[in-house]
Amino acid sequence: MQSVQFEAPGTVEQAVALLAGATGDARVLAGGTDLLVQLRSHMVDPALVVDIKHIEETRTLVRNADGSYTIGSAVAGAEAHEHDRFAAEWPGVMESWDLIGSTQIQGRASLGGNLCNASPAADSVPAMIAAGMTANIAGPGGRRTVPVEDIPVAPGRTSLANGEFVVSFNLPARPAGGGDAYLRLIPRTEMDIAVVGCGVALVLDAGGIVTSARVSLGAVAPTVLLVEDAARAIVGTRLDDDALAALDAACQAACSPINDKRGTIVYRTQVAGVLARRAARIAAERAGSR
Amino acid sequence: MAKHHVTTTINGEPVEFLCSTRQTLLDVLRDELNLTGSKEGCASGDCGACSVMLDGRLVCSCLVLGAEAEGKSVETIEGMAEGDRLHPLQQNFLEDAALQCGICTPGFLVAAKALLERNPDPTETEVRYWLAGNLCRCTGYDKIIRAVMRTAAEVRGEAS
Amino acid sequence: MARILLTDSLSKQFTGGVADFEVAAPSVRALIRELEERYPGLGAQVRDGFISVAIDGDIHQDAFLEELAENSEVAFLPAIRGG
Amino acid sequence: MTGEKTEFKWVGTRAIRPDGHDKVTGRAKFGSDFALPGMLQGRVLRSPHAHARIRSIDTSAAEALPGVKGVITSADFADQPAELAAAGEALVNYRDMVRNVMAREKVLYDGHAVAAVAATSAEIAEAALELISVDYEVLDHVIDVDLAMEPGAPILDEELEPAGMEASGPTNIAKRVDFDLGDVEEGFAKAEVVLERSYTTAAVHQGYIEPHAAVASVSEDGQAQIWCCTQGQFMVRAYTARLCGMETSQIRVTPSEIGGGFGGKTVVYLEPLATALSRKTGRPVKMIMSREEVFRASGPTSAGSMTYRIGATRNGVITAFEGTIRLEAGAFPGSPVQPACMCAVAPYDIKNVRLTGYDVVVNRPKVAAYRAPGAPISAFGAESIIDELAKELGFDPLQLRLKNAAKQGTKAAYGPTFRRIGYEETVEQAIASEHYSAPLGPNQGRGVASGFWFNIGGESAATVNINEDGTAVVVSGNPDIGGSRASLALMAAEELGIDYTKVRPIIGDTSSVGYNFLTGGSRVTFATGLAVVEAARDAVRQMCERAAKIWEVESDGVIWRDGHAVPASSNVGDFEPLSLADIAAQSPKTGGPICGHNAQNVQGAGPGFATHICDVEVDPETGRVTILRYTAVQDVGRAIHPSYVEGQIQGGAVQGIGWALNEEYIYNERGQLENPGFLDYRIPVASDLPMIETVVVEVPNDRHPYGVRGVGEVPIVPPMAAVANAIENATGVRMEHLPMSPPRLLAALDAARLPEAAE
Repeated sequence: MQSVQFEAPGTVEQAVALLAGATGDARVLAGGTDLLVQLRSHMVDPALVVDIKHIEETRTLVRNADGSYTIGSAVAGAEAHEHDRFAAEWPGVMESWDLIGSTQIQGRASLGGNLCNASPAADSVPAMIAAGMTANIAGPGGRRTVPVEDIPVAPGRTSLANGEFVVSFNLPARPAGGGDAYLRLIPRTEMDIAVVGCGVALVLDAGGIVTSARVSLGAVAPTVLLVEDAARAIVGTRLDDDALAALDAACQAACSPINDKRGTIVYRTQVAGVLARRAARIAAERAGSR
Repeated sequence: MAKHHVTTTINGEPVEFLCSTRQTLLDVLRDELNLTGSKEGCASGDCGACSVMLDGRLVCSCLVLGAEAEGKSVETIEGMAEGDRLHPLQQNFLEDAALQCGICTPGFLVAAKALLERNPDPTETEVRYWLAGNLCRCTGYDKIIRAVMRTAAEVRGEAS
Repeated sequence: MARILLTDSLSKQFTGGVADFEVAAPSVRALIRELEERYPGLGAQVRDGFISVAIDGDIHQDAFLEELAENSEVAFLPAIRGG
Repeated sequence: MTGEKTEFKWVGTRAIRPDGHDKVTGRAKFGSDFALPGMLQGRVLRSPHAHARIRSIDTSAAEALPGVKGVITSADFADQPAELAAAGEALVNYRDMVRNVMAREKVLYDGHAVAAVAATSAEIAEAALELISVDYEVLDHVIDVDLAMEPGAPILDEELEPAGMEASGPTNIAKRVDFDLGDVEEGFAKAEVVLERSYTTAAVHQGYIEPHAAVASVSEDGQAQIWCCTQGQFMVRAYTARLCGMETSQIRVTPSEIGGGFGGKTVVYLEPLATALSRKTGRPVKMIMSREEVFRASGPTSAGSMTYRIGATRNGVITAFEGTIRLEAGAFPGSPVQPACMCAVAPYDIKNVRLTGYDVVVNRPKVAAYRAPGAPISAFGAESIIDELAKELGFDPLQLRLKNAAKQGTKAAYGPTFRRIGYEETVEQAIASEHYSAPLGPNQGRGVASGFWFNIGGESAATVNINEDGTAVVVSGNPDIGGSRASLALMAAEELGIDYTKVRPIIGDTSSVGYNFLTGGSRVTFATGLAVVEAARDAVRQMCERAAKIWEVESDGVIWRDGHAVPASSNVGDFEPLSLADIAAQSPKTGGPICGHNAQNVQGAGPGFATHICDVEVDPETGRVTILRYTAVQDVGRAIHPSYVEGQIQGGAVQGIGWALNEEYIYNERGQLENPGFLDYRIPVASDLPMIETVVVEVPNDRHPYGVRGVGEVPIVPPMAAVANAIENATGVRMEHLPMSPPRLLAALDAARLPEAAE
C-alpha cells in the first residue's frame, strides 16, 4: 500500500499529461463508485488518482442541433435525469443508467466510469451499445472516437492506451420510429449487480415492421456483447411470436457465461432470451408510440 | 506525501481540514471533524448509513474522497435540526417508532429529506425505491416508509 | 409425588432409558438430592449442567430454590437462551 | 401476578423513546464512535484458508514498521481448559473460545484471526498486517454439514469426543441429542397418510448494520476499561477477564449504543484482542471490523439439513412426527440443534414425536445466536411438510393447524405441559383476517406458517433512584437494542404514578449496576422489566414509609395511589396526599436517599407463538419472487409499547423473508467466502417489500405483573415456510432448499414443466 498522489486538472490536456506521465498505476476518478471500493478493499494500489470532474467537457450533457447528444463521461445519472429531453428520447439508456446502484450512487456514478470499469455486468453498457453510442477518447496521441463496444476487452480491462481516457460520448439523434429499452435480472429489486442485462434499440416503419435493430447482452460473456444475430432475427418482422422466439434463441446462442455467486450458466443463458423478448417488446411499444 | 488542505462548508459553517488521498469524506467527517453521526456500515456504498448531501446531491460519503470536497458544501445529519427544533422527519421518526437500534437512522433521515425536497408528494413505491440504498435490518422498513409518507403529507399541508 | 420428565439424551446417559417417573420432593433442591441418590450423576448434572427446568410448564433459568407442589410436573430440558 | 390492574396510564401507550432524540440527530454514540486521547488503531490479520495448520508466525517485520506499537498472536493468550459457559444460545467452551478469538494450532475457517496489530493509524496497522508472515500447511476442508458427517471427511479436531453417541474414530459430530414423546411407531401405525421429506437451509448472517467495534484501555495498575457494542456488557467482562487472565473487578465494560445484534453480539471477538493490545502497548486501542470481517469472522447461524416423517389420519389428526436435524456449528461445537429439535413442532399437540439432532463442526465461522436460534431452520421443514399434509388431506392449511393446535394442558414435544398459551388465538385471528380471504391473481399464491419460541427470563438487577425534584432514574443493565428503555420507563412510570417523561432510564456499566444476563432470548422487557417493576415497588414502599414518618403514623397506614402517598383508611387520619415530589423533597429529613432496588433470577417467561400469512407472485420465466402482502399474527402477552412490539414483529418477518429468498453464505472450492458484503449477501431492501401488517394478540403471561411475553424472536420462525408454501400455492412447485433464489426456483419450475428433461 503506497501513498497516492491526487490531482484534479481543469483541462483535458493536463489530465492526459498527468496520466501519461505517471510512474506506476494511474486511475481516473469520475463518480468514484467503483474506484473507492477498489481502493478500500486493496484491489487496486495506484500511485496517482486523477479527478476529471473539473474538466468542463466531462461534466456537460448537451443536445446538439441535429438531435444527437454529447454526454460528458463524468456526468452522473441524477444529472442526466434533470435534462429536459434526454430521458424521454432515450428511455432505455436512461433506465440502464438509473439501475446502477442506489439513489446515492445515482448522484455520482457516470457512464464513463461504468464503461471503463469494464465489468461484463455493467448496466449502462448494453443500452449504450444498443443505442449505437461512441466514445470520444483523449490521449497523448490526440483524440479518437470509437464505438462503445470496442472499449472493454476483458473483465476489468479496456482497449484504452496508456494516458488515454474517455472524455465524452456521442449518442445519435433518435431516429423516427425508434425506441429503446434496457432490462436486467437481479434477485432483489435494487442494489444488485445484473445477473443478466439486455439492451434493445430498434426502428419501426409506419407499418410496424422492424427496419433496424441493435441488441446487446450483459453478464453473459467476458465483455458486454453486441448480438448481431439477434438483431437479424427481428429485422423485417412485426415482432410476432416466431420473431421473438428467434430473438430468444439467437441471444441464448450468443451467451458464454460462467457459474458464479450471482447466477449459473443455465440460468443466465435462459434469462438472456427472456429479457431480450421483453426488452424488444418494450422498445417496440416506445417506437410505436411516437 | 503531504496531506491535502481542503476548504469546505459543512452544515453551513466554513471548515478546513487536512486529509490524505486515501481518506474518504466519511473518514474525514468521523475521524478528523468528530462528526460521528454519519455511520460506516459497509464502506462500499451498499448500506447508505453514511449518506450526506454534497453540493445538494445525496451521496454515500464513503464513496467520496475527502480531497474531492474542496470548495463544496456538505450537509450531514448533525445539521438537520435547527437549533433545538427537530426537522419534521426527525420528529415523525420518533413519533412513528421508525427506528429500533438507530444505526441506520441518520442515513435514512438525510436520504428522506433529499427525497421530500425533490418530490413533495411521493408514492409509497417512490419512497421505497428512493430509500433502497439505505439498509435497515431492524424495522422491516414499514414504520420508516410510513413516517416519510406522513411527513410528506404534513409538509404539503394535508392532515395525516 | 412430582412427575419427572427427562429428555432422551439425559435418560440414555443416566437412567438407562427411564424418562418418566415419580419422585417425592418438596423442592427442586430436594429433588436433586433424591435424583442423585437414585441415579448417580443425574442430580449433579441437573444442578451444575446447562439444564433448564420446567415446573408445570414454566421454564426456569435456574430452579434450584423453587418449591414443588404435590403433583408438580418437572421437566429437565437443555438450557434455553436465545438471540 | 397479573390482573392486579387492567387499566393503565402509560403501559400500552406509544410514548417517544427516551434515547430517541440522540438517535435522530446523530448524537448517539455507537461502538465505533468512541475515541480516547493517544488511542491506537488495531487491525486483525485473518486466515485466507478454510483449514490449515499454522507452522509458524513471524511478526518481526510488522513490529519494525514505524508507527506499530504492538503485535499479538495466540502466544499472548494463555490456553484454556475445556469448560462450558453460557453465551447466547450456544454453550461456549473456553478452550474453543480462546482459539476462536485467535487461532492456535490451526486456522479453521476463512477469516479466522491469526494475529493483531496496534499502530498509530489505521493505514499503518493495515500495512503492518501485510508484513506478518504466516507459514501455513493447508489441509483439506469441509463446508457442508452432510459431507462433514460422512466417513472420510476432513476432521477439524482429532480429539473431538462426541456427546450422546458412540464414535468409532475421529468425527466432526460434536453431539447427538434425542427427544422422545409417546411412541412414534404406534403413531405411524395409526396414520392413514404418511409423508417423508428432506429440507436444507443455508447459513445466514444476522446482518446488523453496525460492525463490531471496541475500545480498550488498560492502565499500569492492571485496571481495564472497555467500551464496545455488545448485547451484554457482563458477558464481555466475564469472557475478557477469563481470556486475558484478569479479575472481573478489574474490568469495567461500558456498552455503547448498539447498532443491531439479533444474537450476533452475544459473544466476544475484538474485546480480548483490544485489551491484550492495550496492555501490551500501554495505550488505548480501538478496533473496528470491516463489513467483510463481519461476514467472514463473526457468527452466522447454522446451515441445516433435515429429514422429516409425518403421519396423520384422514380426518386431520397428526398422529406421529419423526425427524433428524443436522446443524452446522461452524469451526467449534455449539450449534443450536437442541432448540431446533424442541421448537420444530412445538405449536402442535402431537402425541408421538421423536427428534434426533446432530451438532456438526465444519470449516466455517463458529455460529452465534440468531433470533430464536435453531427454530427457524427446523420450522421451515416442519411447516412445509404440514402444508403438504394439508394438501394431501384436502384441508385448509390453517384449519389443519387449528385442529392440531397446542393449548393449555398439551404436552409439548420437548417435555413440559403448556400453561395458558395463545397459539390457537393466532391461528383463529389469521383465519378471520381480511388478508386470508382476499382474492389472488395469476402466478400468485398464498402461504401460511406458524412458529414458536420459548422466551427466557434470567438474572436481572435494577435500581430506581428517586430524585429530589420528584423525578426518577431507572438503572438497569441490558443494552437497548430495539426500544427496551422505553418499555422499562413506561412500566416504572406506571408503578411510580409519575409522568413518563419524568423517568429517565439508563443502562449501567458493569460497575454501576448489578449483574444482568445479556440482551437475548426476548428477555429484557419481560425479565429486566420485572426487576424494574419490583425496584419501583421497593421505592414506593420506602416512600410510603417516609410518608408515615412525616404523618407520624404506622407505615402500614399508608398506601400508594396515582403517584401519591395517601392514608390507607380514614382511621389513619386525615392527611393531604403527599406526591412523590413532596416526599423526595423531604427525604434528607426522613432517612436519606430513596433508592428502590431489585435483583433476581427471573423465572416463568411465557412461550410465544405466531402465525404468518404471505402472498407472493412468481415470474414463471425468471423464477423471481415478489412478496405482495404479508400479515403476522402473534401472541405477545401484553404490548407495553405497541409500536416497538409491532416493529419487532415486522423486522423479524423481514429477516425471515430475506432468509427465504436470497440470503446465503456462498463458498468457493477453496472454502473461501465469496460474498462477504452487502452487495452479494442480499438482505431485503425497502423496495423488495410491502407493508408488514401486524395483528397483536394479547394472552397475558400470568408470571409477569403486566402479562408480558417475549416478542423479538418468534416472528423470524414462520416466514421461510410461509414463503415456500406461498410459492407452492402459486406454482405447484415445492421448494425444499433455502434460499429460494431465482436460479433455484427457475430450475425447479423448469423441472416441473418438463419432467422428462429433469431426469
